[in-house]
Amino acid sequence: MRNAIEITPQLVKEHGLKPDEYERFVALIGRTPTLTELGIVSAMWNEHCSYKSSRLHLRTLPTKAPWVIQGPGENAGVIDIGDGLACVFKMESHNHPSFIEPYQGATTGVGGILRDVFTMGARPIAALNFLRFGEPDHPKTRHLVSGVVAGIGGYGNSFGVPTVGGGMGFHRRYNGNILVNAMAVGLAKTNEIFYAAATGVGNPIVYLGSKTGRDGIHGATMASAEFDDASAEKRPTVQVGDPFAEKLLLEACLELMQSGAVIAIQDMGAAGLTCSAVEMGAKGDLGVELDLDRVPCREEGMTAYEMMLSESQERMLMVLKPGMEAEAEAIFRKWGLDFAIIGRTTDSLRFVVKHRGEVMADLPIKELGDEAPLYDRPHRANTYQPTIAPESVTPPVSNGEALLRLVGSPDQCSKRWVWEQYDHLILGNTVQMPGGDAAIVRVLDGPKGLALTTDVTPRYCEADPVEGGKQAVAEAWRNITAVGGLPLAVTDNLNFGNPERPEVMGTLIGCIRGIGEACHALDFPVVSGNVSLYNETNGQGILPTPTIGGVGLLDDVTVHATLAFKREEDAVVLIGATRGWLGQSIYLADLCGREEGAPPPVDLAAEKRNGDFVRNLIRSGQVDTVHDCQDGGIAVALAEMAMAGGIGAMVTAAPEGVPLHAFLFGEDQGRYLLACDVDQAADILYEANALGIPALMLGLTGGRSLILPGNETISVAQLKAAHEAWLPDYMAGKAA
Amino acid sequence: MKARVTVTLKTGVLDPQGKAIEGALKSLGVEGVASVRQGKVFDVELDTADRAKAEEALKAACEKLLANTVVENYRVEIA
Amino acid sequence: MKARVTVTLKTGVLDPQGKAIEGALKSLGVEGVASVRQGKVFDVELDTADRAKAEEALKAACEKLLANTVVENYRVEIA
Amino acid sequence: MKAAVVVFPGSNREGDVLKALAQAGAEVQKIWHAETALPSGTDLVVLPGGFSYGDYLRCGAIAGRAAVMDAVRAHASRGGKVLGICNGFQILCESGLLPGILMRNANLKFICHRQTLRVERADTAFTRAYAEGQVIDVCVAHGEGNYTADTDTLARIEGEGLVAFRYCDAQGHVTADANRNGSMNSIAGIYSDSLNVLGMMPHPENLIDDLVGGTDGRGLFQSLMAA
Ligand SMILES: Nc1ncnc2c1ncn2[C@@H]1O[C@H](COP(=O)(O)OP(=O)(O)O)[C@@H](O)[C@H]1O
Ligand SMILES: [Mg+2]
Repeated sequence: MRNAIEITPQLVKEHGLKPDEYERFVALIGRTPTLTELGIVSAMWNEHCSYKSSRLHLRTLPTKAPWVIQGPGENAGVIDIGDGLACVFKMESHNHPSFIEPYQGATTGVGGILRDVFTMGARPIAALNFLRFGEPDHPKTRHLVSGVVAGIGGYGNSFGVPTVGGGMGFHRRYNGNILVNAMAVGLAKTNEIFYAAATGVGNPIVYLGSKTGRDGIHGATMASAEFDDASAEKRPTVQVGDPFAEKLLLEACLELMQSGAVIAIQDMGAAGLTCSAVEMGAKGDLGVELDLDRVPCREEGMTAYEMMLSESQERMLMVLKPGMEAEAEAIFRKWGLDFAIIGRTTDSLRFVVKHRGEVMADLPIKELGDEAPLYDRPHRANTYQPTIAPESVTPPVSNGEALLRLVGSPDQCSKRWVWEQYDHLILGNTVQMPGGDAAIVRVLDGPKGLALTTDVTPRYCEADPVEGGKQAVAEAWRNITAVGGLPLAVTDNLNFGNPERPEVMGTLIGCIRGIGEACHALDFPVVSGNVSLYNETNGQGILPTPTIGGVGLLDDVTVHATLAFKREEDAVVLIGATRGWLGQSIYLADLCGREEGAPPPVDLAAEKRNGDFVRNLIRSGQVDTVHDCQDGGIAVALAEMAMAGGIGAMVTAAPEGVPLHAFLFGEDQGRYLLACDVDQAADILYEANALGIPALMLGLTGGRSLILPGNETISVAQLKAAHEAWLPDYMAGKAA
Repeated sequence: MKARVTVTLKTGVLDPQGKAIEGALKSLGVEGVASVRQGKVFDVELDTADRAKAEEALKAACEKLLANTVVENYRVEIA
Repeated sequence: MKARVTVTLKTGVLDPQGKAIEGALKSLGVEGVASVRQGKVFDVELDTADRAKAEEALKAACEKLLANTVVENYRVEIA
Repeated sequence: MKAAVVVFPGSNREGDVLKALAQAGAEVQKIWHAETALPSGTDLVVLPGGFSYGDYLRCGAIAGRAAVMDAVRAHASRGGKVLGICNGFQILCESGLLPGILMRNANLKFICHRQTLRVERADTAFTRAYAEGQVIDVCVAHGEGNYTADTDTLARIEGEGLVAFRYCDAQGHVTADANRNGSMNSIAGIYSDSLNVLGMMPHPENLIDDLVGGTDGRGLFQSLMAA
């Protein structure tokens, strides 16, 4: 092999490899690598593909349950939902690209996760997203919000999948690193799921989809590099999404899978051809030989290095049954997509790349993955914050005023401006659209339904990683429960700063521990996920943000709950214990300007007990109106139920021993608000009592106002005005 | 004063629209078209007579809004 | 052979994009822009050396596809 | 009734309209854009919603010139019924089967929301199951639904009563607020001169189910069955 270019330490550095990592590679292959080989290993061994900082800790997550068909390790997780159907889902981040070019960064993020799902043989039926931006008055924020939201819609709407849920928030710690986490959910037959592992020696390896250009070269490396002010220079790596091509790719792939020609399939995501080809070979204990002269290229004179690292979108790699090439090609031509046989599987366990008759790379295929660096990075448990006594927090002049400010604040305000740009109704199965606790999507023609949600409370994770990790899982579980769903499994997207800093690593480990404990206790295994590290600019890291995407099942989708008050004179019942926990609450942060104290602890046993109780009430048809209490506590939850239903409520109960503002705005976990007729409520209180579940009758629905204890009256119309106004006004340029 | 701003994709950046148009022209039997890349034009009326001011305004418009300089180039012509 | 096709809205046809851009430029503090109208450009590569053929092909392309002649005008320039 | 739903590359609401047609009792069939003939005995041709050819160049422009459109034109000129929904409406305008064009929404954003429409006339093959002036609930999901036509065309459409639906508020008042995409005269759908071709931006096919928003959309498909 020729070394056209000398491999200097500088070049190694530019590839994001640490000197010892490079030494490890040289030792592994016993010679100096070619430039192409250096490119390949830099892609395989970077954080994004190798999980070198997180792998060790991810192993501790519970990933098994009788209904789990495929856990972490494939393109997406797969769970059994009965009737021979499987739900296939995963969440993935596109944070760094979206900061550099918000529209294209978001589109390609959505495109990538949709591909992960249909690569497994599933037809996408829903998409969700979880977004975090810098402070509203940061000069970049508006531009980033409008670009990211337009991009998510632009891709999903054209592809034809309903975007049914997500989350969005603002915080100064995201000023230099926004978060764009996209989740896709698909349906497949349990006996028709496709995997990445190649089988059979000498089988054709086929390239499908769009042509290869110089897009995103070093994208994978960029996604693992900390920003500095020169990052703007990384711009030429921006990839452009083509939802039209993806839609054709979806239809062509599913048609081809039906034909029985597909042995293995892998989408070309981060570090495109390199990662996909190596994964297919390594997982199947086979070698792979590629002839790059056959790769469909969009641009003249592309080098082997460029082809191997290109992140052009809407591309797939498949291993086909020999003899079925012609049939497969016909299907792809019909959909107007490229199809080329670019290599074959071998028994050599080597990854061989040829270009213009020359061998450009010849590497041991399994070691590229298995021998990737694995770090147990030094970590420091962060210093825990003291518990804040409710009495020590000054009450507002007026609870009504405080509530009005909270429902109209950037984080609590209505996100209608966002989800109206997403087609959330296509496919005609959206039973609960954005704005509920969890989205509900009917499965085919029913009777089943899926409950979907994405959650995490970064300020909790910052204050106490373990409790914060637990809370993220508990909140997802609670949101699914609140609509009547049985939580089945999660995908997680761990967004953190620079893992080479012990306090960041400590936070990551703490969150993973909390997630693991909660998933274990709630029987809510992790089946897929993604890690995004180095979300840090000039030494300032983001808030730790382990986003949890939860999936639950409704056996009869017609039996579910929504949060809107539906009738006057309904009793409003609170389930769960209230200590008036104000530490790290929205009240303390937004109204007192104090991001302080320990976050509310999560009692997983109580979570489960309270949630199972509420779910049974919904499933047995006793209640149809449920909302969980989270940011802003009981008060904000009540306001949301009133605004959604256009019906007010009068809250008379105010328990002994808890200051009123702490009772109203405290963020104690494991709580739900229910509304049902008064006789029903009596039974529910009785049942709860018998089971030792804290339950309290708060008051009655009715009228056009929310009346808080102490006769503070605030009209639903006023709440709604404040709630709906902030985001459109902000995006229209009004000062934050 | 009148001006025209032309915004085109940087070379190498994927142009899905251009690709779709090429395909459509072929199937419509239009011969001889090898490739198409799509861009935007903006015909701008300026309410200043001062050329320098105008150029400055247009440059600002391009940088701030009309062009996405991450993937696009722009050109300003003042009539 | 290279050519550029420019497609613009007929005068009188209202242009929501142009209007919105005018507004956006004002709010971005770009001074002196009275009006904006948005159009499209197509940079076309032709695989013929014959000018006449090229013009013919491009005219066909515009009439058949590139311009909606109900609301748009087009102009062809061959480099 | 035999309905043929045309599938273009990038169509994505064909499944939704097939469901609505089947629910109304129609005999449905999908046909690929490359076909040059319609299935024999086709009563209704449907151009479904979606992003045909990615909506690149202009919405519906490329699909409007697809092989199958000659057959659709012939069908229409024979008096056969044609229904274009959303992208289908855009295709009908681009192919010359209906006048005018659909421009970017006034706010330049894709908008997806529930919307009330006023049924302008109930004496056509598409609306006989509704009452004139009836307010129906449908869903809207488009980035380019801003109906635009030159003054003469607009005058003619209005004069000849070819407006099928207008955006209105819940009480049936045609207000500026209810006209979110900025369409001229709040036009949500129009008929061809002989009333056998209907193009509309909103999606009646997504309101056929009590569990998912309601059933106001059914009337359109039931009307076609009665035809
Ligand atoms: N935080 C995590 N928790 C569980 N599984 C994870 C996590 N991060 C990554 N994984 C799993 O590791 C595998 C590789 O992840 P990723 O590189 O994001 O997939 P892809 O290459 O399809 O984008 C996937 O199966 C993913 O589900
Ligand atoms: Mg993948």
